[in-house]
Amino acid sequence: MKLVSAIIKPFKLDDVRDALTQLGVSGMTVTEVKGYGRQKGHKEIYRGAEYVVNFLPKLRVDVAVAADQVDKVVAAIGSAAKTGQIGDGKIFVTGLDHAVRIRTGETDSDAL
Amino acid sequence: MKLVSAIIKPFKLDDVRDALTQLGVSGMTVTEVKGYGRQKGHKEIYRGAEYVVNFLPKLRVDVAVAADQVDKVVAAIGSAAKTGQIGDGKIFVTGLDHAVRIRTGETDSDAL
Amino acid sequence: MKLVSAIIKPFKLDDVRDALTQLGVSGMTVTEVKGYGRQKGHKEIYRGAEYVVNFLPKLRVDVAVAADQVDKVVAAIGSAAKTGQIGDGKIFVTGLDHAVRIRTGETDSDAL
Amino acid sequence: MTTFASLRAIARVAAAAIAFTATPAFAQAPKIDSGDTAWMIVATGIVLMMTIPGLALFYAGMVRKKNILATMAQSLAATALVSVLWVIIGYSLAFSGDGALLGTLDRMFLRGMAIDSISPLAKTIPESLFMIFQMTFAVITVALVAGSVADRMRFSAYLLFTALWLLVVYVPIAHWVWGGGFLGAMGLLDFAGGTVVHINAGIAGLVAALVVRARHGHGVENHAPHDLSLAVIGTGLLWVGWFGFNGGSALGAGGRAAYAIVATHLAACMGALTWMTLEWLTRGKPSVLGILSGAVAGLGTITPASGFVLPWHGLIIGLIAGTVCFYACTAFKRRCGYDDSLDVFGVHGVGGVTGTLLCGVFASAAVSMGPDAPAGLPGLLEGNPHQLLIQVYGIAATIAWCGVATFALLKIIDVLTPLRVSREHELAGLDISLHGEALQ
Amino acid sequence: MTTFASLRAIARVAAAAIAFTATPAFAQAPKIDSGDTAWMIVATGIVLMMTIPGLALFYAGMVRKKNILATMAQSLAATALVSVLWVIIGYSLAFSGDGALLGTLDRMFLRGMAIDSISPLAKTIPESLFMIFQMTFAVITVALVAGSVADRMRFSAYLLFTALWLLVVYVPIAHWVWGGGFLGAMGLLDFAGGTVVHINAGIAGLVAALVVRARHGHGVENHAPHDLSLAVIGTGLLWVGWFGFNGGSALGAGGRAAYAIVATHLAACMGALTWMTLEWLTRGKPSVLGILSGAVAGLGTITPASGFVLPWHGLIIGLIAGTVCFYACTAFKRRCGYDDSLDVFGVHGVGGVTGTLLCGVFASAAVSMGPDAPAGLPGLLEGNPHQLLIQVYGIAATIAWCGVATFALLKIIDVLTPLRVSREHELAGLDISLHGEALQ
Amino acid sequence: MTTFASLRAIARVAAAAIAFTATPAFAQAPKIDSGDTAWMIVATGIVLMMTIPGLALFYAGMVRKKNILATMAQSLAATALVSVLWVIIGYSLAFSGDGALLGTLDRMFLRGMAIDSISPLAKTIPESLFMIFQMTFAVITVALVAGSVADRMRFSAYLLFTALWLLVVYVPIAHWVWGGGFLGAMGLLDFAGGTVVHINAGIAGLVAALVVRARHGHGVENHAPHDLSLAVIGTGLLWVGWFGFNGGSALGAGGRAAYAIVATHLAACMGALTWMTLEWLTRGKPSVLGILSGAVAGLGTITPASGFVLPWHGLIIGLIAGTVCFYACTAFKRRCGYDDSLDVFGVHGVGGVTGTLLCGVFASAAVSMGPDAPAGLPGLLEGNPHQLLIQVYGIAATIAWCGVATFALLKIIDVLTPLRVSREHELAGLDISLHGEALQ
Ligand SMILES: Nc1ncnc2c1ncn2[C@@H]1O[C@H](COP(=O)(O)OP(=O)(O)O)[C@@H](O)[C@H]1O
Ligand SMILES: Nc1ncnc2c1ncn2[C@@H]1O[C@H](COP(=O)(O)OP(=O)(O)O)[C@@H](O)[C@H]1O
Ligand SMILES: Nc1ncnc2c1ncn2[C@@H]1O[C@H](COP(=O)(O)OP(=O)(O)O)[C@@H](O)[C@H]1O
Repeated sequence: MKLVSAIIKPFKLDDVRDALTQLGVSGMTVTEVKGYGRQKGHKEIYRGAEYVVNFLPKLRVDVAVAADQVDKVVAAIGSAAKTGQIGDGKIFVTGLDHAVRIRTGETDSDAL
Repeated sequence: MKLVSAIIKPFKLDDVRDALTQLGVSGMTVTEVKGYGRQKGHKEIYRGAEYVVNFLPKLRVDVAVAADQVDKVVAAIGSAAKTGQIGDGKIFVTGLDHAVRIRTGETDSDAL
Repeated sequence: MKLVSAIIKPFKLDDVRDALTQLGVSGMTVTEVKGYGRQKGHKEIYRGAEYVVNFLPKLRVDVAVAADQVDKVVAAIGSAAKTGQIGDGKIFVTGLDHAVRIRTGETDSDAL
Repeated sequence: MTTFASLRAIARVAAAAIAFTATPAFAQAPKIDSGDTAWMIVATGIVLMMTIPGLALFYAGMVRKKNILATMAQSLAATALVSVLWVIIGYSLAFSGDGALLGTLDRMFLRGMAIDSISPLAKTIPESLFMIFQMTFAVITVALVAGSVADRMRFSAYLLFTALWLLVVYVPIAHWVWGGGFLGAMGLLDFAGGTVVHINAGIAGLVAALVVRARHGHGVENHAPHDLSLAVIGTGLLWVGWFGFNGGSALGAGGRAAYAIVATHLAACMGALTWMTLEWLTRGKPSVLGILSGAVAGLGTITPASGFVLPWHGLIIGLIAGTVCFYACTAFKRRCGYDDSLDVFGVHGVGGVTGTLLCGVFASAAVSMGPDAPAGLPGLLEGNPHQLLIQVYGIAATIAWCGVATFALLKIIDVLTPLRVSREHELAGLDISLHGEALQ
Repeated sequence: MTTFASLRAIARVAAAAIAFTATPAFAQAPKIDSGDTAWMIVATGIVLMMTIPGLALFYAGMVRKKNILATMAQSLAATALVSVLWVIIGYSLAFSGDGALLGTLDRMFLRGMAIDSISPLAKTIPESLFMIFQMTFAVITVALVAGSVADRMRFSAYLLFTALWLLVVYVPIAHWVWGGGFLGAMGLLDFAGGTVVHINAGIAGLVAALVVRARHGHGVENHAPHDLSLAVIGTGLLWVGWFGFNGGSALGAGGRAAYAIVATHLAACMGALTWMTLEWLTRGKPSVLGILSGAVAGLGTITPASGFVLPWHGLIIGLIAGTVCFYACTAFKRRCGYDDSLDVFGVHGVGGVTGTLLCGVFASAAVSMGPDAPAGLPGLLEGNPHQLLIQVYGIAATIAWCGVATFALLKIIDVLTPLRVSREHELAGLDISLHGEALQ
Repeated sequence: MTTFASLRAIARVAAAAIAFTATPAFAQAPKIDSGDTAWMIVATGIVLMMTIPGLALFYAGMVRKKNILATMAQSLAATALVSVLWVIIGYSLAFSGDGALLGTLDRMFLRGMAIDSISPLAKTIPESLFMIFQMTFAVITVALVAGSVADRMRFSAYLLFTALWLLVVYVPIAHWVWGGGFLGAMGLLDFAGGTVVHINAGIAGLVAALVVRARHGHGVENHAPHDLSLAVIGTGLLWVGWFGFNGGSALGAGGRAAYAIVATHLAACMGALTWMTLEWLTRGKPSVLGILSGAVAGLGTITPASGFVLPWHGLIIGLIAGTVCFYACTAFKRRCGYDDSLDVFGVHGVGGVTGTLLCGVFASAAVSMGPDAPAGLPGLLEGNPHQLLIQVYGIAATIAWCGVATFALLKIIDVLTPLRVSREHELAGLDISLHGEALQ
């Protein structure tokens, strides 16, 4: 199994969720994060002080999937979250040794 | 070492923490997240508009543990977080290559 | 590639970011978390009730880096986040199978 | 629908009432009274407080996090813009001269309003005070409309709409009812704004919601409020401010103001309890939002009647208000499917109509008896069915003009500048996209 | 404990004071004064503001995120329910007729309260205004109680308790002290509610906290407030509203109202400074919560004395209030171990007792001198130890009846419907489990 | 710069105005009027509301999350501390006796202020009311200063500064202008505090910002507000409270209070619209913070003129205020580089100077005509250039004393206890490090 973690623009969440449910991915976990990257926030002038907002609001979407599904999932997220503008975010894939559904105790792919 | 990440119902945090301290696990990191899954939120009627709340508040509990402790930890979280009702959450286990305690620079199991 | 996740004291964020940009690390993702550990919060007396605040505000900084950069990055974060007092936090390193830049579809090290 | 002709008769019958609504003291010689002035200054202040921060909080507390500041910006900007236009020309057109349809330009820029001037419409306070008291009514009426198109209207289009709507819709109707125009002359009973304020805002809100169309994700996505505690603060301030709104409409500090305030408070309480109960029964849980909505429904509905009915009538009117508005905002609205985001129509439009009618039913001569209405102004229950007819006519006239004019204005503005933000901006939130700010 | 008999004497001695407390103008002929009316209308409005949104914010700002809306719902519902019951029967039982223990039913549904009626208890304002002014006192007293059982009481049980407690506890005691009952007749000095409001709410709160028992995790888990800024807003509005509470109890706009307001403000200030200092010394840091608690302690404590003492006495009373209440809410409460969540007893109960006693100590004849009390009403320092005895008796009577009746009511309600939510609901939070809403 | 000598002449010319500013009713016999008293009680209450919770919210809404409670703590503590010092000695030094530079000690601890005492400075209300009304002015002026050093000043140093600054800076200047001192005697026109309140706070703020130095990360890190909605609530309450501030400065409920309120409201509206427009043009988007800043700029600027000019002058003064303060807070401040966190100088200092000058320009005799100024007090436009000279002198005197004394006080305090928190505490946030609390 793999854990797919995508950092996306907040307003793209609905599109990503729809794309994943299309694939029959039944669950995901979303975290509010702040992102620092190439995308430099708008130059702000607040109360006369000029600065760059460089931590921008993003959402992190974690999806645990069976190994054979990873490519489909990554592709789906990639296209759903894309605007083509800088700051669209990243998708990270890491190995997932083990998964458990707390309610039933089912493990691994049955747990997803 | 392994990193155990559990997605649990918020009001179960105290129970989970107690279970872990029982095992002598000295630390954990908790994140507020929103979960999407089989558990469909209550059908809401807000201002006459009907919709389903499908992102529900959950907590993500991250615990780094020595490899030999993983099973005990997973079992402990599993039983502490369990209500038997849908939406109890998941436990994910991933490999942890390396850990450092910033204060001392101690590494790996000494860092936990 | 590796994913470096550091749990740090909130007011150390600027220092850590500066240290990373020094190394030419162009991006990171930050999450507000609550940490439980050896550092026991101040003994609070709220409205006459005495208790220990044991979940303390921390920040989690996630940085995806090429394998060969890991040690530099870990060292940089370690020194930037250090106050020498208990509660400075941890640095966790996990394997990263795959990374994608959503905007361009570039993968792996090109995506960072 | 009664014809204008047939109403001539009624007008004569109700002659005694001419100009009454706004002048409790026709006979007495105009003289500034420090007590009345003290109360009216405060009433003016707390009615202003109803809009900023009251309404700003009430509305902002019902939207999502990303639109909170933009919602507040609408109330703030409306307050500033309407006030300025009011002194330039609004007050003059609404409250100087007694043309049937519109006032005069005599008071443009407050011309001729000396420090001791007294308006024939308020005989015991300075005219400048009467002018700013009425200003606060114009401000909140305009600000109320925005709730129906929350989360999607462009700020520039909103400002344009605000200015035009004030002058084309609010000012004339205020003159018709309170400024010496034909509805007042006809004997329409509207103490503090069932027609001028609530029906007006409610109808304009409905039209705007239909013209601007529904929010993205309406009825599918979760549009639940981010921080209802803001709406609780707002409702509290609206509630207290309403004492100035209805009690202040007595234009002095005496028994009638006290009566109006008691009736107002009781209607708010019964409205809240009623909505709470109905929601408890139908939804299983009484929401705070429901309690707030019920209170505001009661307050809006009692408004036109507050100074004409007996205090305890407030209990009945509040009960009816809570029931009618509850169904208007839930079952009815769901059936129709329009997206009146914050229920301006369901609460103020429906409540305004209900209250204006109930005023014609419950009006009690004893309350309005005075120099100008020696016999007082009775309603249906006291054997004056004509009154109900007049009320219906007043409601119809208001709905007709407000509906048509609001629609026309929005269509015109839409040609000049889009009414609605882009889908991307709507999703990203109005705070950041329109104002470059956001709650952290 | 003094016996009733022995008190007869005192009663005679203090005869001059009979009915005084509530009637600054017995002699003068009843006539509505526009200035007094203006002030009393506003006082009524700002005392209402003390509860909504004032108290709603003050309390909600001290609870955890998951209980914020439920806490506000209690203040809102109490306001609506108490107000309705007040006009139906509460006012009549409390303020019509002068039975020793209870009033009459003459004013049920405000029967016979004409637009120009004047109560013998307030000779210069409309009776309907006096009625609603007193209503706002009933509202906040009932709403105060909820703070001691915050985070765990069921909403339905709370509503039931609210209705019963108003009629069984508040109404009789209000009559005893202000409505012509035996405590007022005896000469008890309670200007704005040391016994009727604060001791009453404080004792009821303590009893409720004991009956409902402690919150899960009390004294172990972190129950720190989620957003204290709400409590700051609430305290600000309570503070300003208290000018209407104490100043309004002069029932007119004159020197006595001004005196009461100055004393009130000074007590609040000294209370805040004292609590801040003590916390700084004992805890190492002065918390905002401490400053707020001290201010409210000062305000509650000065309440009964505000219209009987000299303004600068407010400094002393505030100092004592801050000290006594600080220890009551910390060391003392910790020793006893009861879970009075928001310190209704520690602040209002202890403060009310303290203030009612200090009123008997500092009462200055010069302040209360008037047609009905030609000699004024002196306290201990002016050589009238009897007064202190009367104060003690009034406190005892209030505590006794409030304690017993509150306990009985809660036990009865608990049979009808559980007072407390399930452990699961308590952990999940009252907002979502009772009202189906939550702050996002 | 005009010399004192040359000003003697002017003083004579402007003799008619002596003591006028604060006494609209010199001739008439002192008698408490219930209407005037009602209004002044309320004015006092809403001016207090300007500070708590108004200013506390306005300021807290502009800081980062970690400093919200500490910012509120400053307003709360200043209110308590200043009020106590005011009754002990402040009022006496400012408003008793007519020494050129300072008053007397006659009223220490309110000595001799009976329940029916009337001050020669306010002939129709109780002196105790005049005393507390003036107290609320001292409170907010002191509280305003803190905004310039937000996010970095130590609480203990702040308290020390508050106490000393009140006595050394505020009290004398209040006496000079309103208490019978040399500026009032000279005929300076300052209705509600252009010099005493706004210039004073603004200059003190600037000096403090320079002495305490910039925040860590100033101009580099993102210091954007955490929750601007708090600032919206605060501004709404400030706005409404300002009716009491300026309208209350008429010391009675009549035409002049109404005039002052209208002018005040219009200036706020034009200030808001102007700032909004300029920001829209220069930054591309109109921020809510900008609308709020513009409104407050208009309110501060009209303050000295509000009771001397015609209502519609408020439009012009607001327009100028919005423009001048906008540039003062943006381009000018950026060029200078000082870190006046919440623009106390840019808004209040600059606005105060502008308004005090404009008062000399627009003053209209008709508004101030009265027993004490039969001819009224004309300004430049009505052919009295001398007035402008006097205004300049008053501004200069205020800036000079406030600047020097504030600098000296801060330097002295810094010796006793550091003015500024440690870098670590500043980064961690003042809430947790100074008060041991934080928003969750
Ligand atoms: N090396 C990294 N490690 C972790 N997160 C990163 C990294 N680089 C970028 N991110 C996340 O991806 C987001 C977008 O990256 P950015 O460079 O701004 O634009 P783009 O995705 O177009 O390259 C950032 O806001 C940050 O949250
Ligand atoms: N595939 C997944 N990847 C990541 N998180 C998941 C996944 N599936 C479920 N979750 C998380 O687990 C929570 C509970 O899952 P859900 O299907 O609702 O109930 P259950 O745990 O009983 O199966 C979800 O709210 C979500 O946070
Ligand atoms: N086993 C663990 N797994 C995950 N996070 C941990 C673990 N132990 C500690 N942490 C995180 O590290 C933070 C600091 O740890 P703590 O033991 O308090 O001090 P120190 O870092 O000096 O050892 C904790 O607040 C928690 O967020």
